[in-house]
Amino acid sequence: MTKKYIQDFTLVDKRQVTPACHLLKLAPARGGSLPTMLPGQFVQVEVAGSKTTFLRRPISVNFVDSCDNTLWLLVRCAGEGTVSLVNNPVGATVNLVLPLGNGFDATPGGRRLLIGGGVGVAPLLYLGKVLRDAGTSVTFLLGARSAADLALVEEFEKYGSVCISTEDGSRGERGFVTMHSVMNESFDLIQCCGPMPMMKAVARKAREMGTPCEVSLENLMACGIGACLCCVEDTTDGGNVCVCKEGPVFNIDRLKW
Amino acid sequence: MTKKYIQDFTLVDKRQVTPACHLLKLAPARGGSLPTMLPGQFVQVEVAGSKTTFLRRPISVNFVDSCDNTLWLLVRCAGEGTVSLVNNPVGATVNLVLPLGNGFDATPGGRRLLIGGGVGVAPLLYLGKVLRDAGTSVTFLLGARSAADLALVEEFEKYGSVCISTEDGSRGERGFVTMHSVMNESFDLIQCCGPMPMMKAVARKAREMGTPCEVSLENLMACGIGACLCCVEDTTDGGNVCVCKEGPVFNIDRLKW
Amino acid sequence: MVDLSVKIGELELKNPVLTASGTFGYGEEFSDFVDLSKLGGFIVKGTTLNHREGNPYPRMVETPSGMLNAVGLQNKGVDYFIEHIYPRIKDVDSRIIVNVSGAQVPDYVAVCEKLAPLDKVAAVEINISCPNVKQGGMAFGTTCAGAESVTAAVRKAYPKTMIVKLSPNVTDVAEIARAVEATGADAVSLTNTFLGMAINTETRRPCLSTITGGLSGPCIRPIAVRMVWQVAKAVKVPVVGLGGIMNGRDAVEFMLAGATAIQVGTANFIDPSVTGKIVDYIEDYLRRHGFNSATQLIGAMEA
Amino acid sequence: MVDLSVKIGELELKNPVLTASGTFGYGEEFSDFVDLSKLGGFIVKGTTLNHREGNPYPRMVETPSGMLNAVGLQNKGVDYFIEHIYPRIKDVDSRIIVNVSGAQVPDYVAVCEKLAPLDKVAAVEINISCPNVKQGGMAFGTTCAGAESVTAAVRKAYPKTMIVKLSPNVTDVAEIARAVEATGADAVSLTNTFLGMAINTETRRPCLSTITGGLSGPCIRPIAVRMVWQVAKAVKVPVVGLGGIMNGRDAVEFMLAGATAIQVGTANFIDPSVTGKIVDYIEDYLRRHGFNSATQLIGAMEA
Repeated sequence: MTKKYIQDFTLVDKRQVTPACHLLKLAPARGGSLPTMLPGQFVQVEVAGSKTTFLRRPISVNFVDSCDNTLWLLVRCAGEGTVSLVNNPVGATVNLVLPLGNGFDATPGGRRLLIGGGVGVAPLLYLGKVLRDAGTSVTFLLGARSAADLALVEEFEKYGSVCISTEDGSRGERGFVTMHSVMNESFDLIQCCGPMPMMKAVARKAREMGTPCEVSLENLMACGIGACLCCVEDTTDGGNVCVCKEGPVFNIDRLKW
Repeated sequence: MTKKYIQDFTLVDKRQVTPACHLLKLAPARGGSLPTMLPGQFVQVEVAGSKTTFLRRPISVNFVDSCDNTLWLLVRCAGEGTVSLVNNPVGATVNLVLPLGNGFDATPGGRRLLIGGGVGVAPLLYLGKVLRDAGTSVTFLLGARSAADLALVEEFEKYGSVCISTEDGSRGERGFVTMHSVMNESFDLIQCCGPMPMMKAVARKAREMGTPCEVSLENLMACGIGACLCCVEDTTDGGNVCVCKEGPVFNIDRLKW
Repeated sequence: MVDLSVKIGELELKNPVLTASGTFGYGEEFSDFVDLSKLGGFIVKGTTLNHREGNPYPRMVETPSGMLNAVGLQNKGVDYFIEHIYPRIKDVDSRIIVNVSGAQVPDYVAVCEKLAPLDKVAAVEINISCPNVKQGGMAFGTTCAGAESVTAAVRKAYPKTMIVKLSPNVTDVAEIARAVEATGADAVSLTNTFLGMAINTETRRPCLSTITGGLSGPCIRPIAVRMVWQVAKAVKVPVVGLGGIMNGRDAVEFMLAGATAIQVGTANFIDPSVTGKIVDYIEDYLRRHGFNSATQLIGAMEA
Repeated sequence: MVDLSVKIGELELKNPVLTASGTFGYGEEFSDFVDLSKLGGFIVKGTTLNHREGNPYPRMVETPSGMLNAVGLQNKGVDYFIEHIYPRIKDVDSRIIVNVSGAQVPDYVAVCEKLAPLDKVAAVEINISCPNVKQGGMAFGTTCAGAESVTAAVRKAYPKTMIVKLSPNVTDVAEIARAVEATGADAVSLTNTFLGMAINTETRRPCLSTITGGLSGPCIRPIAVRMVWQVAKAVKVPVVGLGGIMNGRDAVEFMLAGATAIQVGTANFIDPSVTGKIVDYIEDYLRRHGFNSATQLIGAMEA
């Protein structure tokens, strides 16, 4: 298990990448190198400037840029907490608890299909990078409502071949990711993050194809470190387990859907 | 009674004037002229960006600049609410309820001594301006711990003669305002705003000298418009009255101190 | 076209939005900020038989997402209200409800008898839950016997709509609600404030002159919503919900929990124009969700 | 040199800072953030006779300055604790207190009998106030008779320090406190969470799978401080105060109100290192205010 830290970061760069999503780049406020983080892990972000936000907000690790020592977070404005977070000016201090959770299977080898939907594409960028660096062939399948909602496509292209599905057909193939032609190819492992209905559809498809599949859950959580037992998922083997600790990534064989 | 408004303002200028105080200049967010405000009235400022601040913060009208259509607020960082308020960047929107309270006696004529201590000097600037414009001779007596804590002296000098007391003698006469030599001169009305001990000392002195005296109270308040009955002062004539509505300015004859 | 009107016993309200006693003065204080005729009604502050000076200053302290108050029913008494205040407010095109408090049962009765003849006072809200007075107040509201004694006596003396305001500082609020329903209340309103306190750790002194006070604001809303839900299941009379309603969403939450009408309290201190916005929100909410009447929201939570 | 130590009955704590059950796991989850040996002690999560799966998801919703939870005492049972968890944590240089829950009195007794032989379990905290279980839990904590039945039975079976954790969902918490003191409690801790609920107004469904849950966080601190103050005046045994303590100032506030020790709960979710900071704050506070012992703070509010 990776060591956890509570640490101040400085917001060094901020960019809106889709109508709903902002990319935040954070560097350790007191310098020093970033903690070791695994693809699929997440951080708990403190939201200082919002009257109505009490708890931290869990945000998955989008990318770890060892060149400029920054942690990337792709943040979707979902409520007052995340809005207040992306409204931080560059230079602001943001407190994080990190890294949290288990992460995706990043063992090299085989053909990988990484499927992301909406802001769910976030953790797949770092995963793809780590896999590609280890010589594993990576195919990304990115889904969104329309072309404008696709985040960081140019970044994904650096680490693998990119397939795209949009519901309105404005880019890539029209329809849901599960309807994309690449789903007919064979893969050794599918790793997926996105809206629940999409992940369930992907899980169904993976079972049909007999392809192993991991999904990243985002159950509502308070602590993020396995103490409050609020974010539980009912598993086939362990009953209610903490998504923040035994997850957020689960092999679909452990899930009851 | 002046008509009250709830209105968005834009922070157009911000300047730290003492180690503890910032001067904020606000203009109506949607343009238009400022509401009519009387010297000694106050505004209720909404604090948006602080987790721990629930209520508005009452801040007295420091100055109304009809030339550039700005309302000046002199804000002392006293807690998380006021700190969050002064941390607003220029351009930020600030919601105000205004103007509130009765204000000082601004009837022209006679010799006035306006005594302010610390951030309490704030309402005296606009009062002095209004009196001077009406041809009334104004003497300011400004008190502070030391020279560095004196706010806006150059502004006060525009509207009357300025006397200064500092506790450490670093500027003007050493000691408390009540020890200042100008207190030996005769005035028709003393108008005072500052820390409670100072106002009580001034009131005592005024009674000795038989000079009429008004003080501006800052009892803790919630609504600012006479609804919650939290900010009451026990008066000789009316029992518990709302400082936010019948005050904040009281003739010392009405007070039980 | 959606119908916002609701009924509290015999009393028809143009919409479910009322103002909570002690947070809206006599309405006049808010006329610069909100069109009073837009409100379902307003509940004027706690009125007693005789003039009361209330508690000494300090009476208020800010708390996380709320505030403690210890005003102690400061008011000039019912006769002053009838002679000086009622004439000023009686022509407002909205419902006027008077909140009534007393130290003993006969006080409540006497005040209600004096109010009964006033045409434009549509109802009384009997406060058996004020945490800030030594005698009476909450004492009546924390036992069934106490609640019944006040309710039964006022019922005999007051013919119009009687709402009884319940205290949240009890083990079983549904039991108290059933008791006042059985003794003649036309409706119950809840919750009043929660008994709380705060200490200034630097001076080591209590923040309030009375040590304890009443906690209000969004901080206690989850408890108030739960109590409204429990009471709405326990009684047949309408429930008026309040406790930390800051906006239209919160108002709808109380109605879904079972409230027929709602009261806006502490929020008036932060946005004096909020009540009008809440009326607009409810109308818009009904449209968005395909309802044609506010009454369809009452208890519409799908458990 | 200030002395931070306090005593809960026979139990000496190196300082007054404990962690609240269900918010600090078994301590291990926090070892990356705080030196456990710095704490007065930690209270491990609610332990029952048998394994419990707890309530279905969703179990949590954020509220103004707080949160509602409906975990429902998920735990692997006392035997699993003794075999697998106790060996891992027993050598921590701090006090281990086990929170015990049950559906019936014999459950509490059986769990405490199994815990009694464990050298490093310094005390039990008897939870008669869990709002999130159907049987037992809060049912015992809301009547004197219920509270007495559990306390008396456990007292016979458990020789070491017994703390009884009280429910705030009552009319008169002091009365319950006196009842458990009279039946053998060495200390009382309060408050457990407040029964609350929240509704998603867009889906019109409750936010929690169980509809109601326990409200915690700074939102309820003023009520908890008031209850601690009332109980500290009513009983002679030590009072352990909790309810929305977010920082050192809040901890001091509870001690001034009468608490001998305090528990940090929900704050651990927001700053997992907060407990260490609170210990430092108390030490600094004592210095600043010229005290030489933490015991001087207990009930030191000057009314």
